[in-house]
Amino acid sequence: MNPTILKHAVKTAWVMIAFTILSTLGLVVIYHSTKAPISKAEAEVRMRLFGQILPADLYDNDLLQDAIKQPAGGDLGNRDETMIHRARIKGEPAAVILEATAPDGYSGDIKLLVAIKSTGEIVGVRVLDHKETPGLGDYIDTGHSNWVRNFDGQSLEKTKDDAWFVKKDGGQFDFTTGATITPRAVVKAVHKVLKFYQVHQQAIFETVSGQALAQ
Amino acid sequence: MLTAIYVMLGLALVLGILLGYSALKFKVEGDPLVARIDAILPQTQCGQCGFPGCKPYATAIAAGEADINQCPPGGDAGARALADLMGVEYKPLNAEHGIPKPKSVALIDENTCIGCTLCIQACPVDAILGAAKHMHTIIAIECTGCELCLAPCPVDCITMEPIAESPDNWKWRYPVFEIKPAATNTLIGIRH
Amino acid sequence: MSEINQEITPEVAQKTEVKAQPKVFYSEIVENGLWKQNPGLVQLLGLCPTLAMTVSLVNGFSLGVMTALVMAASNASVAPIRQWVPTEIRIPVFILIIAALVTMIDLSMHAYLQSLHAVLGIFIPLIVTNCIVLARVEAFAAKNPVVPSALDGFMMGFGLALVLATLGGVREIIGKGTLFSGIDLVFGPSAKSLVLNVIPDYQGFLLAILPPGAFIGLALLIAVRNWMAQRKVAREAAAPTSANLVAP
Amino acid sequence: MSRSPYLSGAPSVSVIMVKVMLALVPAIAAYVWVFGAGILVVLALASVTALAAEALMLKLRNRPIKPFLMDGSALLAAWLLALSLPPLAPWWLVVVGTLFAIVIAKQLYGGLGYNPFNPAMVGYAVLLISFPVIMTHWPAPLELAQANLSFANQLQYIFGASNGLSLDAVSMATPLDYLKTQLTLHHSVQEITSAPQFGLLGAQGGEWVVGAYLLGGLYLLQQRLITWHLPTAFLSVLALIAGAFYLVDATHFAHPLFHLFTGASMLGAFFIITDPVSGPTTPKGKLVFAAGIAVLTYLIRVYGGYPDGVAFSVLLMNMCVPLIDAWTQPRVFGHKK
Amino acid sequence: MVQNYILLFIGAALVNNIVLVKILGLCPFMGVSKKLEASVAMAMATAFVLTIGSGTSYFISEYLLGTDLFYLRTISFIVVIAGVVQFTEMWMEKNSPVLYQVLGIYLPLITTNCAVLGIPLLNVQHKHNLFESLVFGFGGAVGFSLVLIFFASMRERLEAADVPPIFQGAAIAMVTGGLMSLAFMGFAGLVR
Amino acid sequence: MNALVNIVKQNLGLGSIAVNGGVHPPEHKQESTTQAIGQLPLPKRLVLPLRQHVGNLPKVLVAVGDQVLKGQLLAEAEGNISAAIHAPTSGTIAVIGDALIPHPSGLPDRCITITADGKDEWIAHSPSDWRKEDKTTLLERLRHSGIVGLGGAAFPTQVKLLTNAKSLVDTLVINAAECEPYITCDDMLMRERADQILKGVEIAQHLLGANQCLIGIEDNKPEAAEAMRLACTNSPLAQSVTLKVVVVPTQYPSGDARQLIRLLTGIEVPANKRSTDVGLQCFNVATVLALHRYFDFGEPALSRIVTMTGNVKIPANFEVLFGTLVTDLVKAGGGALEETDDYIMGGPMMGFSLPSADVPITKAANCIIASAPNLFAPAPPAMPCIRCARCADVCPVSLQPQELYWFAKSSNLEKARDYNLFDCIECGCCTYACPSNIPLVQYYRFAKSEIIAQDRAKEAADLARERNDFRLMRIEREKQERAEKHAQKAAGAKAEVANAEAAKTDAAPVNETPDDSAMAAKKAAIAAAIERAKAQKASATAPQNVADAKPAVQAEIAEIDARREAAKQAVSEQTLSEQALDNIASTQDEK
Ligand SMILES: Cc1cc2nc3c(=O)[nH]c(=O)nc-3n(C[C@H](O)[C@H](O)[C@H](O)COP(=O)(O)O)c2cc1C
Ligand SMILES: Cc1cc2nc3c(=O)[nH]c(=O)nc-3n(C[C@H](O)[C@H](O)[C@H](O)COP(=O)(O)O)c2cc1C
Ligand SMILES: Cc1cc2nc3c(=O)[nH]c(=O)nc-3n(C[C@H](O)[C@H](O)[C@H](O)COP(=O)(O)O)c2cc1C
Ligand SMILES: Cc1cc2nc3c(=O)[nH]c(=O)nc-3n(C[C@H](O)[C@H](O)[C@H](O)CO)c2cc1C
Ligand code: SF4
Ligand code: SF4
Ligand code: SF4
Ligand code: SF4
Ligand code: FES
Repeated sequence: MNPTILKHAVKTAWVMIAFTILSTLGLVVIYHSTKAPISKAEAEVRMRLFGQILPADLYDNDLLQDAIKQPAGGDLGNRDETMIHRARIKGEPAAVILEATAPDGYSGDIKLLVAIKSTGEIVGVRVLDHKETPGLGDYIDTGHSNWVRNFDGQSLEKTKDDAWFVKKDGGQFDFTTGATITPRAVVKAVHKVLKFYQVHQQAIFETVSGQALAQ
Repeated sequence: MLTAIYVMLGLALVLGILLGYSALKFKVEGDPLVARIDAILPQTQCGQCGFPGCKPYATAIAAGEADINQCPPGGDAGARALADLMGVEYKPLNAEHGIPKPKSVALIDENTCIGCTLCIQACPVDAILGAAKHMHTIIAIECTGCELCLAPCPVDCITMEPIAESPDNWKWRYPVFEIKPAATNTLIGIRH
Repeated sequence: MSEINQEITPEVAQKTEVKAQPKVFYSEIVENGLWKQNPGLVQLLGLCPTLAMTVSLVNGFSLGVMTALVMAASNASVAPIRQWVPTEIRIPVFILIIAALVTMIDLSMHAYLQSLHAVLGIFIPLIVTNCIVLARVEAFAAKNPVVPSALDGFMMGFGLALVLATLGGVREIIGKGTLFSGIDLVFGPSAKSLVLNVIPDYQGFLLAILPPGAFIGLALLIAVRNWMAQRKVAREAAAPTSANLVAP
Repeated sequence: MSRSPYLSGAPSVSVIMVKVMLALVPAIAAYVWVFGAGILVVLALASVTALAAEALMLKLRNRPIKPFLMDGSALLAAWLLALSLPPLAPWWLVVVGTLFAIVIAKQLYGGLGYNPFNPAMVGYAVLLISFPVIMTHWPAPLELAQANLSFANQLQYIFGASNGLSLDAVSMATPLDYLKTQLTLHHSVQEITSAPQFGLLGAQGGEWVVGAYLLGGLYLLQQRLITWHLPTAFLSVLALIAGAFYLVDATHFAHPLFHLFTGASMLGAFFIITDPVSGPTTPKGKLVFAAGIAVLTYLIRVYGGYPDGVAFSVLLMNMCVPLIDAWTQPRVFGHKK
Repeated sequence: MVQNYILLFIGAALVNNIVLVKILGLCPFMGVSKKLEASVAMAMATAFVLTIGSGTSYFISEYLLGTDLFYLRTISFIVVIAGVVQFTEMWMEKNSPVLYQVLGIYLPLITTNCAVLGIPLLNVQHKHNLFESLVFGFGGAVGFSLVLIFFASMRERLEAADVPPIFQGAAIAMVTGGLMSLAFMGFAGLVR
Repeated sequence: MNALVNIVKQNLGLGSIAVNGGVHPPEHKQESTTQAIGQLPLPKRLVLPLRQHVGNLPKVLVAVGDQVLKGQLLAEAEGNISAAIHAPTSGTIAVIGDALIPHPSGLPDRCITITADGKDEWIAHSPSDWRKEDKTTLLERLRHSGIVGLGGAAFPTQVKLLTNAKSLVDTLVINAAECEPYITCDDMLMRERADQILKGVEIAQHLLGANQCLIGIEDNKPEAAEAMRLACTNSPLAQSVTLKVVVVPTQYPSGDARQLIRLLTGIEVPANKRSTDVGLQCFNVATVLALHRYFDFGEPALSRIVTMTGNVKIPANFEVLFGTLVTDLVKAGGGALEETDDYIMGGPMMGFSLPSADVPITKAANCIIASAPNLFAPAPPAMPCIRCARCADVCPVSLQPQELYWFAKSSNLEKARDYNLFDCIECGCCTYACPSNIPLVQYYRFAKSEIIAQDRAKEAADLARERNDFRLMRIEREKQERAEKHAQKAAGAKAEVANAEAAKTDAAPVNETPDDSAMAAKKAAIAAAIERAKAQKASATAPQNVADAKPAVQAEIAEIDARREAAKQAVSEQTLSEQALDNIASTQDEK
C-alpha cells in the first residue's frame, strides 16, 4: 500500500475514533442516568393501564413482579411472548391480567388486555393496539367509544356460548352498522380468553413468578 | 459502558480506514463538469461574465465560485440550461453583467481604418484579418459579436451591425392562438 | 435539497464577514428560519415529520420542538469542531454527533415524557435523518461560529415546528373536529380539559388525517405562503418603498 | 402570418362531451327506473356544484370563464361522479366529492386537459376512504326495499332530514361488499349469491343499469369518440383473470360474468378509463393501461380492503401514464422498430 | 414460506409503501423528481443503499449490539449507512464517471433519507430475521423507486401544464403526491 | 352495415389500402376543372426571385439595363444543388434588388425584374436528341434548364436524375395524386396533355434506367386517369418497360412522395434514406412534362400551370409565366369576389398566406386560392389539448402530434427531436382533426426552425471555441518560445560571463544585475531584440491565422487582398511621388 494513503487513512481513522469516543461517551452517560427513570416510567405506564381495568381494591401485591410468561402462539393467539400478571389479596388469587390477540380484525391483529376475576368474571377489557379503519372500526378503542365496557362483568356462566356473538349474528353484543367485522373479532377473542382462563386457572396462579406457564 | 465504546470504536475504525483509504485510492483528477458547462456557454468570449472568456467562467461555475446567471449572450435559456446541469434553482440573469442584446457582427469602416492591428490583438476568435498599416476586414461568419474590438480602435471605425432578418435566417414564430387571460391580480392567478 | 443550501449559504456566510453589526445578521437568521427559507414550506426539507406527525396540533408541535432542540444542539456542537474534520469523513462525523444528540433526547423523553414518547414513536430516532438537520449543519454550522449556528439551528427548527403545528391544527380540525387533543400527553392528564371540540357532533373527514390529506394540506400551506410572498413582491413593485424615497 | 391548414374537420370539444353525456342518458333512465328519481337530484346537485366550482376557479385563475364552462368537461365529470355515488347520497357527500374532483384534481392542474388524474375518480376515492360506510351502502332497488321510498322521502334523505330512516333501513351492502364480508365468514360464493340483492348476472336491478352503460358505450364506439382498445382490453382481461380463479376454486371466487356486471366495471370500461385527458394516447399504451386496471381491480376486489377497485386502479394506472406513453410509441413511418 | 416472503415484499413495496403510506423518504421524493433521468438514478442508488443497509444493520443489531446496547442502534446504523453512501460515492466517481455525473449531487442526500434509517429500524421493530430484513429492505427500496419514478414522469409532464402560479413547483407536486397516496390507499388491506 | 364494417376495419387498423391515417377534407376540385387551361396575356412586368427552389441561390449573369430574349439565361446554377433562372419573355432588366417574394416570412428578397417589350422574342432553341446523346452531357445540359420539381418541393430536378452505381433506380414513380383540396393543375394537365407527359416519362425513364414506371392517381380524377391510361397504351415505352397507371383511394396526403411510394409499391422508404437508396425515384407529372419540353424543343422552365380558385369569379387553370404577379392571375380568373381577404399560395392544407397580391408566381406555385371568411373561417380560439389522440390517428407518419405539441409548447426542443419531430411532413392532418383547434403544425414549424437555429448557433459556438482555443494555444506557444529563447540566451550569456571574467574587461554593467555585465551578453540581447522585432514585423505584414481558414474564407481573403493591393498601390504611388519630390529637394539642396 502506498505509504501516503496509509498515513492519510490512519489520520482519518483517528479523527473518527476521537469523535466516536466522544459521542459514545455522551450517550453512555445519558443512557445510564436515564435508565432508572425510564424503567420507572415504563412501570408507571403499565400500572396506569392496569389501573384502568383492575380496581385497586382487587390486589395488594406488586402486579409487575407477580407475573409469569406466556409463550408466543398458544390459545391466546399472541405472536410474541407476553406476561400474565396475577393479582392477589393477601396472597390469595384475586384476579389475572392477560394479553390476547384477535387475528381476524378488519385490517389485521387486534391486541387486547383482559382482566379476569378469579371467579371467571371479566373486570375490564382494553384494546392495546389495532389497525382498524379510523372512524369506522376504531370504536373498540376507549378513545372513541365505550363499546369495550360491554364486556365488564361478563362471564361464561352469565352469557352462554351461543350468545358470544354480535347481535347481527344472533349474539348479544352491540355493533355499529357498517363495521361488524371488528367487533366480531373482539367478541370472539374475549370469549377465547375466558375459555383459556377456565382451563388454565389453576396453573396460572401456581406457576412460579418469572416462569413460563405450563400448558 | 466499555463495550459500548468498543463497539462504536470498532465500527468507526473500520469505516474511517475504509473511507480514508478510498478517498485517496479513488481520487479523481480533472473535472469533466467544466467541459459540460463550457458546452452550454455561447462562446462569444466577451468577458461580460467577469471572466476572461467562456472556459474560465465554466471553470469558475464548476468550482462553485461563480453563479449561473452571469452570461448575457447565453440569455435566459443559457441560465436555465446551466441551472439544469448544476441541479440548482434557476435564477434570472444578473443585470450587473449586462443584458442580452440581439446578435450582431462587427463591421470595419474600410475608409477610416488605419491598419493599427489593435483590433486583431483584441479579437478572441481571430475573426479579423489584416496586416499592419493595411485595411482590416472582419470575417462575418466567424465574428461572435463580443465587441472587444470596439474599445481598442483608435479611430472608432468599428461598428456593431445587428444581423438582419432575411428569408434565409427567418424563424417561424411561436403560435399565439390560445385563449389568453386579461392580466389582473386575483387570488391564485396572480402574475408578477 | 442541498442545492438550495449551496445557494443560501455563500450569501449568508459572506454577510458574516462583511457586515459587522451582528443585529442585522441575527434578525436575518430569524427571518430565514421562520419565513424566507422556511424548511417546511420553502426548502422542502424535513418533510417526513411534517407530513407523518401532523395528525394533531400537539403531535406536530412537540416533534417540531424536539427537532428544533436537536438542531440547535447539533449546530452548536458542530460549529466549534468544524475545522478539525477532514472532508471525506465530514458527513459521517456530523451524523455521528447528530445521532448521539438525538438518542440522548430520545432517552430523556422516554424517561420523562413517556406518553408523548410513545406517540411520536419511530420519528424521534428519525430526526437523525431529518434532512434539515444535516442540511443546516453542513450549510451553516460548518461555516459559522457557535452562537449564530445555534440560533440558526433553533430558528430553522422552530420554523419547521410552526409549520408542523399549523398543519397539525388544520388536519386535526378538519379530520376530527377537535384541537389540542393529546395535550394531556405533554402536560399530564389534568390538561385534558384544554382539548377543544371545535366542531361539535362532527362526523370526521378521514381524508384529512390520512396520508393524502397530509400532502394536500401541505400543498395548500405552501400555496398560501407563495401567495403572500407574491403579493408582497407585487405590492413592493407597485408602490415605491420608503427606502427608495429616502435614498438619493 | 401563415396559418395552414386553413381547414378544420373535427367536432369541437364541447360536442364530444355532450355526446358522451348523451350516451349516459340510457343509464340514467335505467337508474331512475331501478332506484327511483333520487339520482336525478344527486346529478343536479353535482352538476351545479361542478359548474360553480369551475367558474369560481376560472375566475380566480384569471381565465376566460365562458369557453371553459361551455366545453362541458366539468359537467361530464360531475355526472360520472354522481353516477358512481350511492343514489341516495347525502347532499354534502355529493358536494365534497365534486369539489375535490373539480378544484383539486382538475383546476389546480390548470383545468381541462392538464389533469393527470381522473377527476371523477379522485372525487370518488376521497369519499370512499373518508366515508366508507355511506359509500358502500346502496339503497336497495325499489322492488327489494323494506321501506318503500317516495321521491319526497328520497329528497328528505339526501338533504339530511332522515326522519328516523336509518342507513340500515334504506340501504344494504352492495353485492361486491356483501360478497366480500360474507366470504370472510367462510360462506361459499353460491350461498352468498343466493341473497336477494343478487340478480342473474350482477346486482338485482343494477343489471339494467349496467346494460344501459353497455349500450351507451357502443354508441361511443360507433361515434368514434372512444377507440375499441380500452373497453375491450379491460373487460377481456378482467373476465380472463376472474375466469381463471373461478375455474380453480368456484366456491371462493365469483363467476367472471359477475365481475363484469357488478360494481363499476361497465361504467368504467366505457366511460371512466376512456377519459382521454388522464389516459394514455398510444394504441398499445391503451391496451397496457386497460389491462393494468383490470388486474388491479380484480386484486383489490378479491384481496383488498375495499369492495370495488375500479377507482383506485384507474388512479394507480394514471400514475403510470407518462411512462406507458413513452414506452409504447408506435413505429414511425420509415423507422425500424 | 415463500408466500410469506412474497407477501412481505408486496406489503413493503405497495401496501405500506414507504413514501406514500409510511411517509418516509419524502425529501428526496420531492427534491429529486424534477427530471426523470435523475430520479431513475436516485432510485437505483437508494435501492442499493437500502438493501445493503438493511442487511448490515441486521448484523449490527443482532451480533454487535444485542439487547444491552440497544441505545446505540440509531447511531451505529446511521454511521454505517453514511459510510456506505460515502464509499459508494467515491467508488462511483472513480469507476463510473458517467453515473457519477448523473448522481453525484444526490448521493450524499441518501444519508439523510429517512427511509434509509427507517427501514432498518422497522426491521428491528418487526423482529425480522436476516432474510426477512433483506426482503423488507428490498421491498421498501422497490416501493421507493417505483413511486419516485412515477412521480418524476408525472412532474415532467406537468411542466407544460397551466398550473396557477402560486401552485407552481412544490405545491402542485405535493398535490400530485397526495393524489398518488390516495391511489395507494386502494392497496389497503391487500396484505394484513 | 357497410358503415359498421368500415368502422370496425378502421378501428382495427385494417384499412391498409389507403395511407396510414390521413384525412379526407371536402375536395372543391370541380370548381376549377370546368374550363380548359387558359393563357394569360403577356404581363408588362415580371419579377423573378432568385429564391425559387431548394438549394443555393443562382449567380446573376445580367445587369440592369440589359436587353434579354425569351429563354435567355439570367442566372446560372451555383453549387451542387441549385437551379438556373431564365427570362420568361423578352425585354429589359429593370431592377435587380429586394422585392416581396412569396414566402411565409413575408420578407423581401433578391429579385430580377424584367420590363417586357411585348415582342416575346425567343433565343435560338436548341433541342437535343436525348436518345443518342451521352447521359452525362444530358445532365450537364439539364443544369441549365432551370427545371425544378413542380409538385411543390421545387427541388432541382437535375439532382434527382443523377444516378450512381450505389443507387440504381428500378422504379420510376410519377406523382399524379394531387391530393390536396382545391388544386387541379395536375388534373387538367393530364386531361389535356397526357401524351406530352408520357414523352417526359420516357426521358426520365431513359435517364434513370428504370424498369418500371408507375403513375399514381387518386380515384377522384377518373378523366385524368383515363387520359393517362390511353396515353400509356400509345406510348412506345409500354413495349420496353412495365408502364402502369395505378388508381389509389382519395385520402390526403397520398401525394406525399413517400406515402405514394408505399401505396404503389408497398415499400416504406427508411426515414434516414432517400427513395433512390431503395431504388425508387418520384416525379410530378408537370416536372416530367417540363423535361420533355426542354429536351425535345429546347424550352427551359419558363412557365407552369397554376390553379386560380377560391373566391374568384371564374376558377380555372392557367399557364402562367414565372414572374407574373398574382394580381394579373387573379384578373384572369375574372377578378376576386367580394370579401376576399387573403390569397393563399398552395393548397388549403399546406399553403401559406401571401404577404401581398403583388408577389410573383414562382416555380413552386401550383395554386392560388382567393380566401374569404366563408371559405376558410378564421380558426376559433385554441382550447387545451385533451389528449384525445385523434391527431395521432390521422398522422400519416405515425407520429404522436399531441406529445410533439406538448414539447414544442414548453420549448422542450430536445424531447421534440427525440420524438421524431423532423419526420413530420407538415401535412396538417393533425391540425385538421384536432377538436381543440390547436394550430399544431405551426408549433412544429416553430420548433423545427428553433432547433435549426440552435444547431446553427451551436455550430458557430463550436467554431468560436475552436478558434479561441487555437488563439490561446498560439499565444501560449509564442510565450513559451520567447521564454525558451530567453533561457537559451541566458545560458549562453552565463558561459560567456565565465570567459569574460577571466578576461576582465572594464565595461560598465548595464543591467540591474551587476554581475551580468558581459559585453557579449549585451550584444546577444540586442541581437535577440532585433530578431524579435523582425519576426513581429513579418508576422504583422503577412495575413495572420489564415492557415486553417476554409476555402470560402480563403476566397474572401483573396478578394480583400486584391482590394487592399489596389489601395496600397494608390498609397505607394503617392509615397513614390513624395519621395520623388524629396529627392528633387535634396538634390537641389546639394546644389
Ligand atoms: C375502506 C373500508 C374500511 C372498512 N373498515 C372496517 C373496519 O375497520 N371494521 C369493520 O368492522 N368494518 C370495516 N369496513 C366495513 C366492512 O367492509 C363491512 O362492510 C362491514 O364490516 C360489514 O358490516 P355490515 O354487515 O353491518 O354491513 C370497512 C369497509 C371499507 C370499505
Ligand atoms: C437537402 C436535400 C438533398 C437532396 N438530395 C437528393 C439527391 O441527392 N438525390 C435525389 O434524388 N433527391 C434528393 N433530394 C430530394 C428528395 O429526395 C425529394 O425527392 C424531394 O425533396 C422532393 O420530395 P418532397 O416534395 O416529398 O419533399 C434532396 C432533398 C433535400 C431537401
Ligand atoms: C403532404 C404532402 C403532399 C404532397 N402532395 C403532392 C401531390 O399531390 N402531388 C405532387 O406531385 N406532389 C406532392 N407532394 C410533393 C411530393 O412529396 C414530391 O415532392 C414530389 O412528388 C416530387 O416530385 P417533383 O420533384 O417532380 O416535384 C406532396 C408533399 C407533401 C409533403
Ligand atoms: C370518453 C370520455 C370519457 C371521460 N371520462 C371522464 C372520467 O372518467 N372522469 C372525468 O372526470 N371526466 C371524464 N371525461 C371528461 C373530461 O375529459 C375530463 O373531465 C377531463 O379530465 C377534464 O380535464 C371524459 C370525457 C370523454 C370524452
Ligand atoms: S459572458 Fe461572454 S465570455 Fe462570459 S461566458 Fe458568456 S459569452 Fe462567454
Ligand atoms: S471581430 Fe470584434 S466583435 Fe467580432 S469576434 Fe472579433 S473582437 Fe469580437
Ligand atoms: S403535420 Fe406532422 S404531425 Fe401532423 S399529421 Fe402531418 S406529419 Fe403528422
Ligand atoms: S387532436 Fe388535438 S386535442 Fe386531440 S390529442 Fe391531438 S392535439 Fe390534443
Ligand atoms: S425528513 Fe425524511 S427524507 Fe427528509
